Amino acid sequence: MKIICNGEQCDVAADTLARVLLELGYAGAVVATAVNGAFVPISLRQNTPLKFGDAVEVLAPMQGG
Amino acid sequence: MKIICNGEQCDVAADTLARVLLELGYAGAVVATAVNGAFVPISLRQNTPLKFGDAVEVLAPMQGG
Amino acid sequence: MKIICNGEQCDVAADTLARVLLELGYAGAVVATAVNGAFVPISLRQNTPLKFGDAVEVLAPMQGG
Amino acid sequence: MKIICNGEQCDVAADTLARVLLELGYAGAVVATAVNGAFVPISLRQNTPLKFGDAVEVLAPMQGG
Amino acid sequence: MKFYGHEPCSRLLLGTAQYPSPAILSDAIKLSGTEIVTVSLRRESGATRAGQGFWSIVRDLDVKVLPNTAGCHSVKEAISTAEMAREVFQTAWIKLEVIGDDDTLQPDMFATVEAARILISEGFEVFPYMTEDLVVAEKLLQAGCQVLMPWGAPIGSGRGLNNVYGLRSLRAHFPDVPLIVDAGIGLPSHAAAAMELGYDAVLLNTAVAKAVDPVQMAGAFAKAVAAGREAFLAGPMEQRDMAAPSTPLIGKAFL
Amino acid sequence: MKFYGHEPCSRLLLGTAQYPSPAILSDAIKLSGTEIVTVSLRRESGATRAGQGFWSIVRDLDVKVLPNTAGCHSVKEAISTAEMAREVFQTAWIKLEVIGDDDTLQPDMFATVEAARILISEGFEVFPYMTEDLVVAEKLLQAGCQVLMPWGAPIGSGRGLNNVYGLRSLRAHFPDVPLIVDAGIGLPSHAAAAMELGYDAVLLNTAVAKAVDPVQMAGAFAKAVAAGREAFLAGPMEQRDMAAPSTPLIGKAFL
Amino acid sequence: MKFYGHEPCSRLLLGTAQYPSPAILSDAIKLSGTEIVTVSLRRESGATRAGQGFWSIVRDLDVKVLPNTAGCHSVKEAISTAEMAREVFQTAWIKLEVIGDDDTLQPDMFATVEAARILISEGFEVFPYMTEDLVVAEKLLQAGCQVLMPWGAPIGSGRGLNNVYGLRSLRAHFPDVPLIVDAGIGLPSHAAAAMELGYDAVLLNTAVAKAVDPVQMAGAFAKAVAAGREAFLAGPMEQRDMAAPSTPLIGKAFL
Amino acid sequence: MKFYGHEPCSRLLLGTAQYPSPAILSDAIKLSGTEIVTVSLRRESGATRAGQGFWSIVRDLDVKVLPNTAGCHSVKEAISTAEMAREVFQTAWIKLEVIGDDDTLQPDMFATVEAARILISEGFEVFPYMTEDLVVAEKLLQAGCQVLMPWGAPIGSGRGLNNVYGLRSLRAHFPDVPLIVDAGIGLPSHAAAAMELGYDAVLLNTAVAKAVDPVQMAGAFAKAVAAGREAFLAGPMEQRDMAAPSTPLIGKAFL
Repeated sequence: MKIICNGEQCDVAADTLARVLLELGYAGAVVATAVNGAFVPISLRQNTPLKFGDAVEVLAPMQGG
Repeated sequence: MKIICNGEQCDVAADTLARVLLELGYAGAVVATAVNGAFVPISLRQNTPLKFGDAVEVLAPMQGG
Repeated sequence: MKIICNGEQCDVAADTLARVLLELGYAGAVVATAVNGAFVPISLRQNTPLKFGDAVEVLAPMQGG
Repeated sequence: MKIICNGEQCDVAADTLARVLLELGYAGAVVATAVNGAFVPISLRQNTPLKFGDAVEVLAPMQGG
Repeated sequence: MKFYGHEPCSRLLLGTAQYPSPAILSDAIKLSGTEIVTVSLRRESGATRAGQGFWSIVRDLDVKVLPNTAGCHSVKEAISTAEMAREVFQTAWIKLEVIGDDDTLQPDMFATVEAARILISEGFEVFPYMTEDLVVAEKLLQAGCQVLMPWGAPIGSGRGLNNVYGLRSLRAHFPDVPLIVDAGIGLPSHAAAAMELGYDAVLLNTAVAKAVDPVQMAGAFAKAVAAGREAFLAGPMEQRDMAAPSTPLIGKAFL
Repeated sequence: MKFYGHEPCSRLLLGTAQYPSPAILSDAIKLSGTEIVTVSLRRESGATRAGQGFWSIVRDLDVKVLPNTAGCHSVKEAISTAEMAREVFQTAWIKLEVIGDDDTLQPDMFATVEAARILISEGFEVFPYMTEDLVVAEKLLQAGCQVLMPWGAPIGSGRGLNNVYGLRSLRAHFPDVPLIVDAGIGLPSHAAAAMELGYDAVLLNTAVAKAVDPVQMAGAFAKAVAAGREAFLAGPMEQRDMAAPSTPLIGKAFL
Repeated sequence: MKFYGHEPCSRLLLGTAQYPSPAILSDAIKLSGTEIVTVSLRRESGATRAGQGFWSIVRDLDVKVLPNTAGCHSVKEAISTAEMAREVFQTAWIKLEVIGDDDTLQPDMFATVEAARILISEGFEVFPYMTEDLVVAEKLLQAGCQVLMPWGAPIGSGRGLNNVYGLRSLRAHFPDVPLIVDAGIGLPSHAAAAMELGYDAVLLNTAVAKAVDPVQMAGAFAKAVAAGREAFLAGPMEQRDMAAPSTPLIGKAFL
Repeated sequence: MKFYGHEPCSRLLLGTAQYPSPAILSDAIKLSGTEIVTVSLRRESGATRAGQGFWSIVRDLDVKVLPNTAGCHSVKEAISTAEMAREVFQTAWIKLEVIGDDDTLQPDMFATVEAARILISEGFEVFPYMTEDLVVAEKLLQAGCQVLMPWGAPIGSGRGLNNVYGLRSLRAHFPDVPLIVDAGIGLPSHAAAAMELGYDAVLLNTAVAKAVDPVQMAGAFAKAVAAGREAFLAGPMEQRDMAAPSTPLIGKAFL
């Protein structure tokens, strides 16, 4: 299924946020997620289905001023 | 009838804004008026009744920065 | 005779400051003169002999701040 | 004998700088001396006679910026 | 430069307050060549009718008046004041001032933007007194303001330009908007500096009215504003860190 | 204010160097109303005789000339140059400049004081270019100088007044001596500020000559100098830390 | 001084961006004695997982982290970013930054106040990046902010304190509110000056990270901030216009 | 950096005058880590012998003393004072101060240069108090001075650095000469700024002695001087006119 992850097209097999994260290599990573601009806490990733064209953001700690 | 004009108590006989202005010595004066905080244009003074306790403001041009 | 005029070598026939000025094209020019670093006023140009190697400065009005 | 010490008149019995210093209470004090505006080093105090009206300066360490 | 279609020759706007006498006020305004003066509305006594006298003096000056909402602390106050001013002074112009702090007389930009929106919808031509905030400027323009009046320093302080960097940024961001430095100017050199930054005009009051000789000071400011404007147009030299001889070195004599 | 008995109307003195063309030089001087211009002496070629043309242009301006000793690094050089200038320009006036450092063109005050003594003994009327040093000022006055010309900033830098405190002190110490801020001025606001400090005049060159439009800039400086002078005479308001409403609070409506 | 109940010993807060290497970042933070550092959230690649490495470095520093909403231009963006930051960094602290202009990175105070209200209602402890606007400050406090962070100058400009007067007014109006000068600091003397004004702390990044030797510069800023704070507490002398001999005149010899 | 062969660790020199008490003087000096203090010579009374007590306090501090010629107005006075100081304090060091004006305590550079020549010929190691004049500096070096001490502002004024441009030029012209900013410093940020300009040390007195808490202020200055020095060595960032995001834009989420 085609979704957008961090601004880039990607084709994923999984259909929940949690599984997509695993599929895309985020296993065990300290990241926060948003779907279509709205924050999705860890607790809801399991039950957050993804559908064609959803925009997923996966963010991690980075340098900041 | 007791009203408040420019912050001071005054006792007037007249009961419309237009007549009160005459009574209080504003005949022919270049002034703008407000009743209870709302602007009353010249055109409406005639038909603006005043009742006990109304707060009338009569303002004229003054120095300004 | 070789002298230095305004920093440049030049060979002149005349042997007084006044004549050298004429020879070098300063006839009628508004200029002030110095020989070997010392001011020579107009009144003395006639009687100021020049010898080999003398340094003559011929200055005129110029832009200044 | 009347001399001036640190700007004030004083009457002293002694007639050398060294003895005058003792007489005026500077025994053992860390001070530098001048007579009539000229520095007199310790080594010369003994042999520095004072005469009527001499101006003696006796200076010690003080706060400074 | 036009203020809502009006194009004055003079780029100096003056307030009418605090002068030693009406005569001095008139002379100062005349000598300054000012074509726009600020005025206010205050309570008139039916007995003394002081305002009537002041008004006839101003009318005789034959200048455009820019009524202000000085002293207003709320949107409602400012709007009622503006409405009354429009009737009395027969002009759609209003210098919108909504004060947010009494020590610095800093404007409340939230209230000012809101009041500007309402007044413009009522047909007013608003001259908003503002800080040098770029975002506020954008909002006032969106609200329909066609002139902006950032402060130089607090009203009556005479400190000049407290935030030159901020004023320069504002000018750079809105090259085509008429910008007037309003308030805080204390000396002609301050006014000239504002104009050299590219501001379109300067509005002041205390620096002239409270001078020992207000009339002469009015003339001084008129010249300074013109000087700053002409310097801006003439294209100033670049500032340098090192010296550069003005008199040519070439041709220097050896003496 | 008199410079050795001469009392000009204009308090702006201009240099004649670095203009794009003789025509622009003339127009700038004329528009500025300047009555005193600085000139120098340089080597003349018998072939081209360039100086003769320049001189006729300056003569046509019908202004007083103040010859300088620009570029001189020694007392001897300065004196010979002054003597030659006096003959050529037919004036006892000399702007005495003895440079001590080439990066800042800072004057050598030791050499300047010595040269001033000698020149004055020879009958010159000396305009010494100096730093803001109070002791140097005292020595120059003792030497017989009747005018002092402290720098604002290095020649040609356009930085304005580098040491306002020093210039203010100098003015305060010598209230009756004609003081001219010479060099470093970059903008009309700088010139106005110098005059507001109580200086008697301003001398500049690069800021006008190197402007994109020198003529217009000359006019701008003329206005700024007059503005600063008038402000000084008019007695400016006191600067305040807090705001003070210009529009009266009393009589404000309750709306 | 407490930031939402937390009382650091060090009054210097540092950003973590732009350092030449992670090692230099760590050394700079350690040497500075900083106890609070700012961080951000950025897109993580499942392949490189760069953020994971950065995060472990920061965790090893054993300091409190203050996540920012840098680069956000809308309330919505800022809020989503804050929510994500809270989960990742396990802290209610958020440095709220809503940019209104890209050249100066000036904050949009309208959006910042609105976002602050929402975030505080969601339980965040907000550190708002703001201008020196007094009315904005009041609104942020009413919204529930317990710390304010006015800018010194635009982010990364290193210009120091552009509006000292404005910063002094802000301090005077809110004597009991923790105030941090955030952004624009370029030199330790700037940081010391901010603390001398009575500010509670200073937050900076570029001035340390972009120094030739960031570690040494971090140490320099730590000392300067402490110096400025101690000077504020020690009660500085009054500035004077005239000189006053430090060495006593009394008792001076006559030589 | 060496002062006539002596290399102190601390770059802060302190005066010993105007402290509330000897105990506070001692504590301030100790806390500051200062290794060089200035002292003077004044008339001693045979009765009270006040100077003896002061001297024992200073000796106990175990620091180097730099005697001054404060208050001297002539070469002769300064030389006699220096000679007396050398005997009393057993040091060849002398802070040469020849005052030329009493309102600003500006040094007389003519007399100072002359006195320096004589004193150096007598074997003194001279620390001349001077203006920022480049030519004077050159003459003092030629006279044999190995340290220069330009003023920041008039003694006791606490104004900081009146002429930053002049001080920067002086530093640039004499990169290898030990330069100490002496006098005028009022706040630690002033001292830090002087060190950031590349000055080797700072000498002050009033700013510490007249603080409400001199001991704490002494510590503040010690930190500020170290901070400024480290910043100079660490190579500060370039100041910019526009903002530059510290937090990376790349990788910013779309929310």
